[in-house]
Amino acid sequence: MIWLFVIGFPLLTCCLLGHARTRDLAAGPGLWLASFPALGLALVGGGAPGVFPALFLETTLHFGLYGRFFLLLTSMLWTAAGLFAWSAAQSGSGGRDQFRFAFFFLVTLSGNLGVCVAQDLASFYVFFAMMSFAAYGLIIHDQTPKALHAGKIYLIMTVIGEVLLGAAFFYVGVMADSLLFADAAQTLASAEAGWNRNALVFSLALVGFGIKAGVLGLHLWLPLAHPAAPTAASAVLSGVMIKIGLLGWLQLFPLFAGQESWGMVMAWLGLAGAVYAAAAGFARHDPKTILAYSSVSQMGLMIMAVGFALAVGGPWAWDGLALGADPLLSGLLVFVLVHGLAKASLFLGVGLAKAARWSRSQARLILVGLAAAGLVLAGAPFTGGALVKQALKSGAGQLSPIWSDFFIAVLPLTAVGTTLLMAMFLWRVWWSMSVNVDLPETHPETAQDFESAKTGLGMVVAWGGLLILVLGVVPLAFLALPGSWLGMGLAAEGWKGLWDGLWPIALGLAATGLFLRFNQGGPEANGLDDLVLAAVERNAARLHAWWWSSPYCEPACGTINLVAWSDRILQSSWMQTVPDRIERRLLYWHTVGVLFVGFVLVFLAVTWWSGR
Amino acid sequence: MTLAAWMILVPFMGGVACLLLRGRAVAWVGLAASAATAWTCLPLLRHVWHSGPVRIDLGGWAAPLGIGLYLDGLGAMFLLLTAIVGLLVGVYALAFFGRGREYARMEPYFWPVWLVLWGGLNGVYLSVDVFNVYVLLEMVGLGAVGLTVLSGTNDSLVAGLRYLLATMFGSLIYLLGVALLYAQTGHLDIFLLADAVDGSLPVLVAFGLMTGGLLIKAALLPFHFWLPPAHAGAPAPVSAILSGMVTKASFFLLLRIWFVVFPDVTAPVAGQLLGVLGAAAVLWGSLQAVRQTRLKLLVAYSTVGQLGYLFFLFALLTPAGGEAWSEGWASMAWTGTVFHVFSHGLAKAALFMAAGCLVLAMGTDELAAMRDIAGRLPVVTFTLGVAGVSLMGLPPSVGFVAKWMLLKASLASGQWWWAVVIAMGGLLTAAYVFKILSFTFVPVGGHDANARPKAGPKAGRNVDQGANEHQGPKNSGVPELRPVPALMTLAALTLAALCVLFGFRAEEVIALLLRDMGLEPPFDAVLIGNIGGDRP
Amino acid sequence: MTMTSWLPLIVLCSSLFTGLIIFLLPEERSGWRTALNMTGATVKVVGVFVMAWGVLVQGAVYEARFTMGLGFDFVLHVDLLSLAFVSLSSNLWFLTTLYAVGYLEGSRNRSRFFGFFSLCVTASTGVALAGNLITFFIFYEFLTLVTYPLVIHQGTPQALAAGRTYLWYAMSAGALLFLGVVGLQTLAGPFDFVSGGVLGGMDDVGQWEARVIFALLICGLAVKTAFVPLHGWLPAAMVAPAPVSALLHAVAVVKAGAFGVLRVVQDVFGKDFAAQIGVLEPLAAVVAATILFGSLRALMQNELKRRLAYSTVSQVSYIALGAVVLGPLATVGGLAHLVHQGIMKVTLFFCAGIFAQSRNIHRIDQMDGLGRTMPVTMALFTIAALGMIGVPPVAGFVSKWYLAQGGIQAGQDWVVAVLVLSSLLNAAYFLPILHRAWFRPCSGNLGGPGPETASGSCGIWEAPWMLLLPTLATAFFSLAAGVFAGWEWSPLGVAELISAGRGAFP
Amino acid sequence: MTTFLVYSLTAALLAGLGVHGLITRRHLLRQIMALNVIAGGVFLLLISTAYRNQGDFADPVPQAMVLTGIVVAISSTAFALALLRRIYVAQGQAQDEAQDEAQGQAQMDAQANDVSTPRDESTP
Repeated sequence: MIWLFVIGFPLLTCCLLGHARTRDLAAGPGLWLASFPALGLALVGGGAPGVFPALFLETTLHFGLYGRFFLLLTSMLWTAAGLFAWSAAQSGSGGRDQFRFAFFFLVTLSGNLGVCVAQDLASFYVFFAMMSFAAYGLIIHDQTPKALHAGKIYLIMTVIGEVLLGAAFFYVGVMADSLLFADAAQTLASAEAGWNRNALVFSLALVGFGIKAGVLGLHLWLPLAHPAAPTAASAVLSGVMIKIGLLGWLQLFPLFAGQESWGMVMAWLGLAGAVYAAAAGFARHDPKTILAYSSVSQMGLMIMAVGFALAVGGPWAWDGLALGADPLLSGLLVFVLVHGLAKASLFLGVGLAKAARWSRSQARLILVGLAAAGLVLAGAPFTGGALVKQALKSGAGQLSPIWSDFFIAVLPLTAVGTTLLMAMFLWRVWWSMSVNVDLPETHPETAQDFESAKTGLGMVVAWGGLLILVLGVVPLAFLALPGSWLGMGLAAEGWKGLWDGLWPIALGLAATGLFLRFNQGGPEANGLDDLVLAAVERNAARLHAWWWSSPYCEPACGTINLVAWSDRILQSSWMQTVPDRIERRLLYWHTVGVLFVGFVLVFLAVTWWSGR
Repeated sequence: MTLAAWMILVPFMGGVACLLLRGRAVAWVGLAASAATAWTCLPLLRHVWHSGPVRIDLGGWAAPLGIGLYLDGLGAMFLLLTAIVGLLVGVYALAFFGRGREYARMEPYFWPVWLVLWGGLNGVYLSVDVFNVYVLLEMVGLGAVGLTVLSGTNDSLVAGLRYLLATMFGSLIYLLGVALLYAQTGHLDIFLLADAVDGSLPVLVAFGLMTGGLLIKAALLPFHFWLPPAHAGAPAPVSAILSGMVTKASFFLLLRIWFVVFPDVTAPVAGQLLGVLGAAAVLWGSLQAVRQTRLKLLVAYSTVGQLGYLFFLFALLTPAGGEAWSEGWASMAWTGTVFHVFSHGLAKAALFMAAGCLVLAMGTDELAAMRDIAGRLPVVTFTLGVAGVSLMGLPPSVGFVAKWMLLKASLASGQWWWAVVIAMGGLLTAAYVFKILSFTFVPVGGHDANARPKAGPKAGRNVDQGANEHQGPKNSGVPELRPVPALMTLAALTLAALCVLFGFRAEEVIALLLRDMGLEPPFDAVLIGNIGGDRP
Repeated sequence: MTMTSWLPLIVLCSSLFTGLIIFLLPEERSGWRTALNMTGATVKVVGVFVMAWGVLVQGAVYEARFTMGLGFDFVLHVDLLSLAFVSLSSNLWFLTTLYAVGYLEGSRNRSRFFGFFSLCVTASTGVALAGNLITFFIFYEFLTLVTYPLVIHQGTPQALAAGRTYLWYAMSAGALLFLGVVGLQTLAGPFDFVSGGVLGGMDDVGQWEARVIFALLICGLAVKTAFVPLHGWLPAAMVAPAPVSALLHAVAVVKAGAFGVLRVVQDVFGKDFAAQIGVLEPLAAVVAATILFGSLRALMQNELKRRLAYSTVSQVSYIALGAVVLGPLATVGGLAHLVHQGIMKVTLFFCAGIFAQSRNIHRIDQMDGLGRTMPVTMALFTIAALGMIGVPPVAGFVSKWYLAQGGIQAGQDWVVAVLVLSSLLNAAYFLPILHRAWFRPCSGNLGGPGPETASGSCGIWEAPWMLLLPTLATAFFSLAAGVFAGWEWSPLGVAELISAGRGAFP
Repeated sequence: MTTFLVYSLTAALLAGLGVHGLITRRHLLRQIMALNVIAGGVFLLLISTAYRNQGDFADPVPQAMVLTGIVVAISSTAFALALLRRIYVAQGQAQDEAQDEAQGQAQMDAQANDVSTPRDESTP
């Protein structure tokens, strides 16, 4: 029951919203208290798996391989985001409709927690959908035109993703004859080459989770939704929720089973996403948009890592896989952790920065904090980021030789991109803080709220806490577990490692400098994303218009209109006149008489004839 | 079993008694005679049920000279139908003619004529003598015409005279056939005739003439010219009598002629010919009914259509001559037809009686005037609905049983085309029944008289007319309905309810009907009663 | 007759007699009428509950059989399939009656309305309990008859035109069905429904005859099931009062058609035999077309009830999909959807009725900000709408899950494609409504002044409890049916039992 | 050519004549008369059957039948004439189908067929 309690606790909190008296409690401290049980569970450990046969389609809730880890991340980030949101609301900068916000916040949280521990397809799907759909309410919370547009795109893509994911799950469920992720992955592991159901499942799941995870081409909603959502929501969106797509892959796909083709597809997709997002994002003006692109870019790297894990045929049976046994997998998880914390702290930092007018020193402090988090992302030495890079490199090393060399060569370049994004981000934040322009797209009322806002302590605490975690967690872990590969990863390469970590950052900074030198204050250009999106929308509108004006849209289209038929017959001029005329004729004696005589004669004739 | 004779005598005596009386006593005596006749029917029915067909020779004179009476299951069914409808029509008429001066004037004429007619009907069902049948048919015909012209309006007089000429003509043609037959065989008793007929020309001509004459009286399609005006123009109880019972007498006789007297000379093609006419009647009559705008005319044309179903029997049973009788579907066809007679008799009488209630209440039988009848006269509308259901052949009703049997028979015998006609006829029937019903639902308030119906369908057009009319001067006051006596409504409702109830008790009817005919039981079901009473 | 044969009759008659007595009640005795209605409904629910307990727990066989003397018996038989349907109809009758009492407060001709309402439920109960095709047909036609007065209840020209459309379709179909039933009986003799089909075991049924009869039967059922070229009556029938629409869509008419398709395919022909004579593929094509086309049409409607109607067209075919797809999981999905669709759609119509009744809102573009003024109603609407899309954890996703898996199981992958497309379309026509209601500001531009509320007011104004309570119950059921789908006696659980063949006719 | 044949042929002729009259004449009185002609034919045939078997005595049954038939025919005719009179009094003419014309339902048809019945023919 503990499992259900943990997942359901936010929903219970949510129920408090229904009553006027308890409402403020739920929409206030409830936001950050709601994830406490989950945090506790992730830290303490859950015990026996919870099997609930009556719930959904036989629900199994447990940590599994990754659950505890994701639950930890989720609960931490949501606690921080809840704290931030509460504090923002307290200080009046939370925007309007805090009860609605709280509702969607809590429901999304519940779904997110559930996804982390769901061990079977059905419940995973349920929680996944709960999370995805409720997040819509968060994204469009501010109700600016931009937010609504972002919400629309998000909703459409989410629905498509959900449906495709559902299809993938349907297939897996039948193929494995079980709804457990473990069985599903085992079934997929025995895949043969060529286009078959396994391939279908792969592609469906790739797209289905890919929309959530921001695979290149499916990431269109991300740069729109993250800036539009309230800060706390952006933090969890970018910090945790997009990682759930990753979790799905990890759970569903047979890792280390040597599915090289699919692995390479994912690796390439990831790499392309990482490069593209860096290129597309750095010139943006809204810092949150840059962060969103950075998320896409970082997710690209994680996807690449998943691709590696898929492609590599491990020496161990996959069910013997344990956390920490393989540097690639563990590195990926650390990546998730580091990126989640760092990105959340970056978003919260932006929110903090925008929340009020800061004095110059305070602004500097914020900026330093943001820069530190940025550095972690960029993989500066002795941070989690460096560790991640190391792990990725080792993962690439396990590939077949051609691929391995290529990826190892390319990997540092992604760090350049990340640095570029981060540096541009910092610049934009600094600029916005110093120039102090109101963000044009905020709702006027929201902007007014901002005007009168004070900064809450909770916002600072939330941000600071996350920052500390980002900076401190990996070195701490290194200190705590010197013997693990963590330690080896950080320590083994020495000065060369330091150099490897530093030169991409330097390169990135140089690129930033160059860009700003030549293009400072230039207008924000539409990126490829916007163009694609605009084209799609235009065509959709055209299709819509065509459809509405087409004959297929007429009410009678597609029906066999019996009434119209009958009317056509009964109202026809023939029917109006002829039967009457005939009937009138039939009323005459002579007509009837002739018919009668004729009838008798015919009757006699046939009787006579057949009697012969 | 002199009871059989009483079946004829009781109504006759009642009629004579009615002639001698004055005032409301006529009605009460008439009703008492009706009840007595219906009551007499019961022991007779029980007798036939228990010990098979009855044959009596009046006065002890045997066949060639005396007048013989014969009652088998088939005749018993017709007697029963007449008794039920007759009694309820009597009840209805008691209330109907009690209303106002115009109706009260007819009362002293109605009862004697009706009772004599009833006696004639019973006689037709009981008689075995083809000439006596002629006399009785004439009696029925004269009575029917007398009832038709009861209201004395110009239209009804013209319709009545036309009816009289038609029925006289039919009878004379029939008599011509009888004369030929007698000239050839020297017999009048149907059973003696059955043994005596051969394939000679005079016999065939006699057969053709008798069939033709009876068809005119039975109003099969091209010969229905007298029916709609007569049925529509008569007062309600009379229409019920004419439509529910009188047309059935000629049909009954046709059955006797075809399947008792001439079974050996009937040609399959001739049977098909009747079937085709029946099919045409079904389609044409129903189509005409759909096109009517007056309630009583609609119901009258519906009679033309419904009578058509009866003639499928001739097509179904003649193909293999005598052999067809041993097939399972022969008995299905029989029961289907008899059930249809029942269904139509009960339902049509109920419809006419309900229509009478409406005419009484509204003062007109225009369909367009029937606004919000469903709200103001719910029981009458309900009666219309239930009777309509039976006509359509929808469950649960006796009409459904009839259609079920007819369909099965036509499919089982391989003559599937009748099945198609039956299905289409059902649709057309639904069209006119629901045409009536939909008018009853138009609200009086006309709260959206301005709203145009979307399509321009017929019902829409009619509704539109109603709406336009409504916008006119009538808008201020909805015409008040005159009160309808509860007894009338109740009688109609009872008939309608019987339509439903008979649908559930088919087994006994089948048993009664079939065992006297030497037909195979159509199903494995165990038939009730002792099968195989002695046949004469 | 023992209790086991009385009980189906009691369940049937609880609404029949109620209806007949209500006809006789004067218009103004609304208290009596309500009491009578609720008594009848309670008796029915209790009766069904007892039967369910008997069948599921004790393995009892409830059967009432009367010889008609026409070559067939009138059979009421309780198996699991009928149990599922009858419990749906009895429970929803209870709730819908409650709702209708509130909805029609003070309107005219209520005796007539409730009388036919009860008869309608009688007919659908009969359809559910029918133990053979002929009994089924009898009640099926009875259903047509008693629904007609409900459709034209308001007597407006639109209502009359709708009634006429309904009749044309239903009657034509009835004629075909009649031919089919008679033909089948002529071919195969009388038989009861048998799980797994009857015809497969008969040698003397030729393939072509079987095909023709299958076509006749399915065409006859297609109108009520609203298969695509024959669905025209359903949106037209939307002019009826909301409880009627709810009843039409969720319990009675459409369901009866879908139920009939299930019976014909599974219990008369048997899936295997039907597949063997090759009639399932055309039917499957029709079903798939209906699912997609219904959704597409729904997308084009601006009137709320019409959109819901087209949604029904689409959703009901899921049930038929369960019948035509060979995999046993699909059967389970179809059966579960029979119940799921019922409770979800009834919720939607209840809500639409509340909107129309209390705020005079009929069109979707009038629904801006409705979530603020009627939060509870709108929340219930949302639950049901999400369920229709198939968003978990509302019931709809369970049926889709099983249907798709069944399709995959049988190697009919197109089922997945159809479901995917249909879900997308469902989302496309339901989500904008939800967006409008919840996220747009209240425009105050309502369809007109509601009966008891000032026009343009954006204050919270909820419906009276008589309307809200049934809606709440059905929404709760639809949520619970999804959340507790794995429970043994949930709709899904029962569907699995049925599919496994337990409780089939002995 | 036997006597019987002569009688029966005459009877047939009479009946045929009657039928022709009935269906071509539009005046009601003539139609009634035509029916009586048919009746005459039928009775002729019936009475002729009395000697058909060349026996010593005439068969009494046909005679009884003819007597009964005549009674029936007379009463029917009387009834018809009474009705006719009422109709004439009521509408001033005695044509059934003229009714249609007056209502304008069948002018075209009627004109085509109305040659044989002059309108001014009066009734008793």
